Amino acid sequence: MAEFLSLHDAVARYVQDGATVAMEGFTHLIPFAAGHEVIRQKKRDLTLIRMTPDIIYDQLIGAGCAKKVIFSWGGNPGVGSLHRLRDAVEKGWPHKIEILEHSHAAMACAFEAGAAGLPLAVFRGYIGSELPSVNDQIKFIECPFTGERLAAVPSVRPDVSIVHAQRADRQGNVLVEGIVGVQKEAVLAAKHSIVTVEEIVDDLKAHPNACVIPSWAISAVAVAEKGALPSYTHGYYGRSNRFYKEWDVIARDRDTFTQWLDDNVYRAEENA
Amino acid sequence: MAEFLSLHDAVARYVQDGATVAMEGFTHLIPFAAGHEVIRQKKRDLTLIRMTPDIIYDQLIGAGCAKKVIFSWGGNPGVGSLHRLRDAVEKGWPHKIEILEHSHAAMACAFEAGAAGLPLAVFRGYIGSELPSVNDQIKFIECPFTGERLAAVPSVRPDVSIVHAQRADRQGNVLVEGIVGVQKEAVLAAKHSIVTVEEIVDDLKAHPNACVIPSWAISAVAVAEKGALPSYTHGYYGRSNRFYKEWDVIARDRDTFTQWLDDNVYRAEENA
Amino acid sequence: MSLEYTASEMMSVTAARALENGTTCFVGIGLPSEAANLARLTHAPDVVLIYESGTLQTKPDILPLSIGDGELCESALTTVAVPEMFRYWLQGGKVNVGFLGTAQIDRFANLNTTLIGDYKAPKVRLPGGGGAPEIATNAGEVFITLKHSKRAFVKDVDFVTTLGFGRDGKGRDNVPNIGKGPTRVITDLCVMKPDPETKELMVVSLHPGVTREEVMDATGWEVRFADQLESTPEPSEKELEILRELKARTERAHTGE
Amino acid sequence: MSLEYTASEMMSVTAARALENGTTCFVGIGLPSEAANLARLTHAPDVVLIYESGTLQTKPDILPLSIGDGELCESALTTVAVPEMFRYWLQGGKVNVGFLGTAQIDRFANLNTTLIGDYKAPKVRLPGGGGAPEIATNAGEVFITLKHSKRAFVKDVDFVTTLGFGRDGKGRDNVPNIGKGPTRVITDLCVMKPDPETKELMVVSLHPGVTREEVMDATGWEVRFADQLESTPEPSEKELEILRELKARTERAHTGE
Repeated sequence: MAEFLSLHDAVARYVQDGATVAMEGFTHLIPFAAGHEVIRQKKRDLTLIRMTPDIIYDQLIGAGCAKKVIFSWGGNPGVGSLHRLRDAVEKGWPHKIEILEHSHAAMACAFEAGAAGLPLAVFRGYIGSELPSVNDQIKFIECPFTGERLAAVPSVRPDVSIVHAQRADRQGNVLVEGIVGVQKEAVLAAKHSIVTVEEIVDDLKAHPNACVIPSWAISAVAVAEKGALPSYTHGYYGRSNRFYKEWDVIARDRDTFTQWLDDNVYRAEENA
Repeated sequence: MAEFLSLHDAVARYVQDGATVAMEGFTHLIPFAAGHEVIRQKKRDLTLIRMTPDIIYDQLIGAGCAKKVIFSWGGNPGVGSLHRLRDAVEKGWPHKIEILEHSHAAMACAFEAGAAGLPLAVFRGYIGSELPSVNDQIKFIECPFTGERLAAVPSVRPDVSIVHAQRADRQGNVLVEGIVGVQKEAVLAAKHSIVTVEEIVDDLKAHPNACVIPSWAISAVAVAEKGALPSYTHGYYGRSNRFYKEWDVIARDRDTFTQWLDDNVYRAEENA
Repeated sequence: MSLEYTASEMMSVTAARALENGTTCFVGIGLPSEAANLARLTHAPDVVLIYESGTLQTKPDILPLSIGDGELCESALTTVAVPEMFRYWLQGGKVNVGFLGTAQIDRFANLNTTLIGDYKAPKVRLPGGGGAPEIATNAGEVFITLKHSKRAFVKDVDFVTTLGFGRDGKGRDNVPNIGKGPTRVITDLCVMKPDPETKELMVVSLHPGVTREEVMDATGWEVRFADQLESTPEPSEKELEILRELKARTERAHTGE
Repeated sequence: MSLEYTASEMMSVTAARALENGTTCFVGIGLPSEAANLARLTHAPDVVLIYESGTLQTKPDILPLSIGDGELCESALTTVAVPEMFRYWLQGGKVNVGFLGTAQIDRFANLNTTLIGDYKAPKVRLPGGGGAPEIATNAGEVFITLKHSKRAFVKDVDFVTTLGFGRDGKGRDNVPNIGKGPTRVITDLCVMKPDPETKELMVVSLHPGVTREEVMDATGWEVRFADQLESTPEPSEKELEILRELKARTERAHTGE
């Protein structure tokens, strides 16, 4: 059964220095509040996994939390580069980070395989791509029935996955709705999981085949109202496309970024 | 785009003698009306695939439509044996049929792999089971990352899949709700597909993550009101558990069965 | 105590008691389903029941006749596709206990639901494996419940559909990512557990009024009894009442259309 | 005709026209998304648009800024999980056309969205592969649209993120279960198609007012022109009007909160 914890306590308990962490959300439902809590608690040497590391991972990287990033598309969606990611990769600020990159299909299958308890994902991929030459975790197997050569990647099995969702009921069962991404897979694949939600309700009011993650498959549920902003929560609030555009300016410069972090993340703790 | 056809025309066009056919429905939404149409049209030498061949396959086998059955659990759920299946396997009536049997996990993964366009499914299965000794389609592969031995089976890719669903909209998009089984996978894995529905509506009224099969992934949609009886359609009518129990008596004896078939399937054509 | 109850009721109550509150249980149809729901309605209100039809955390008011009755979906937390059920929930390691029935079981708790006789020319063709082969290996542990008889309890099953501990008792040794396997077998006569060393099933508890001879007569091998043989506690009045109501509700529902 | 339009508009309209009505198109964000939605709002009302965020058959009223804007889900037939999107819908062979943008493209239509320079010490780190590597191989065929420049159109890409026809033009030969690959590239200057034999991209159509020299100057290899070089038809008034309205609606929506 999921335990109801404050976001502070959930992050303190489950995100250890050196851990492999997946904060998921495919544009939608990105767990910004939880990411900021990880920054505030100055977690270090994290291996950050995420299909689309957007500005939350840019912030974590710039804040010095990351040792390694495993990803398949690292940009500010519709805007451009992740300047903090680039600065770390290209110039080693605040320190050098390792990257391991995949395609979306590979990572989506790797999350699926992780949720399915398998050590590997098999798919038809990476044909003609040079990514296998820079990622030694991409291998190929031969189908024993047809002889076809298929790609294989290790499944994703994070120490802890963190996702945001619409709501939980009082037992800690969680409803995810809209663009569900790989969030359920991330939770099921992980040793521990934290789900932040907009609210706790008496009844999820879910339809028969809704994406509901049962309480007993989650470690901790924490309320984080507007916890996905500047990303969005379907049915609650929209995406701040404006902030995503502004981020391009904020993140371009180390000082502006550091100032922003001070004002909006570190100092937010004092008000919490 | 799916074509709207009568059930007669859909079966006549897409179910060829000798075809590999998957009629799916995991207890719920079993396409009985379509199965009866296949019997009436005297299709022969079919390879019938289905996780849980229950009494619709018993009827098809007894009527002489089947050459081979690929399955993972062949019984009358909660009641007992499929007497027509047993009579064919044990005594060759009306003719000998071949069987190829799997476990549910294997077939569920094989349908998934078929929908995913893969030649094989990889899963952790058949450990210690003697099924691999009687099914040469079960192989084992070694994970290139961990060395773990995992089971592999060929994906399911039927010539035609037939499923029943709640409703279609006027474009032929189909909503499946409740116990969805492997129906979507069966449709996506097949070269052709027939979906029977209770009704055609203006608006599916589906929630954002509903199990909707788009029109362009279906060959034909046919209206078959109460098309799942004696199975059931969530939201429309319940399961006739009584008929499932009665079937045990009907199917036990060749003559009773033949009479039932005449009265309830062959003659039903005349009334159609 | 002088409660009246049948051997079947004794079996169901004992099987139900095996399930601890809060356990996540992958439920087979028939006797396991009866026991699991009785557990839920008595001492284990928070037991989580999963059926292979895709129904997660279901709370049926009546026992399902089939593994996919509408009742299971309507009372479930949510219902997932069958591939997801086997991949994420069973193989993904979310199931503590797999609760199975069987047609045949042998001394190493291997299960046969495939056929009696020879595979090429079966005397009796049974329904087949269904979910059992992977439930038995992917669940944390396995409970088995069935009626005791010499036809069912054989020295060696005709066919190992589903692994207990293999034909030599070593079938799980050194296999990675495998569950503990059958940890108890509950019948209408007794409770059996595998010997920690040899994995051969032995009787650990006799139901009230049952003799060793009765068990030996109903078992197809020279069955051993634990040194500390226990007497299975009787059903309580409340358990019997709830079980009987459940079965009566079920009977009423299933004889209607 | 003396309509006023920009080179960008010419590119979008030409890219849109490439999509036939009824096509199922896996849409990349940015220029492909603009073109695909313009197609849907003009000559191809039944084009089916799929975005990798899981949104199936979506009909956004404004162009999404990201691949997962709420608008895409709200106007979709249904939204599936991302693993399903890549497994069932893309790899499962349901996509006729993959519509991609890119940072770099070479003469064999290989795409680079990984980096400029050396992998270990990149000059510019780009976002990475995303969905493109498997869209390009699993879709029936691939359309590519991007602005023409010498930086983008290079003889050999620094890194093959996504297969066009390989570094020698033979990258798809004898590969089972692979799509046709890039069949056209639409830029702000021209339309290119692979030579049927060598697979090298050649110019098949020049946009109105564009000279061969302009294309040559903006292309990083000695680009060839088809013998039957065509002139791309101009945008219609209606296409321009619909495109401009779409972009204005989008701009208004994205500058709000």
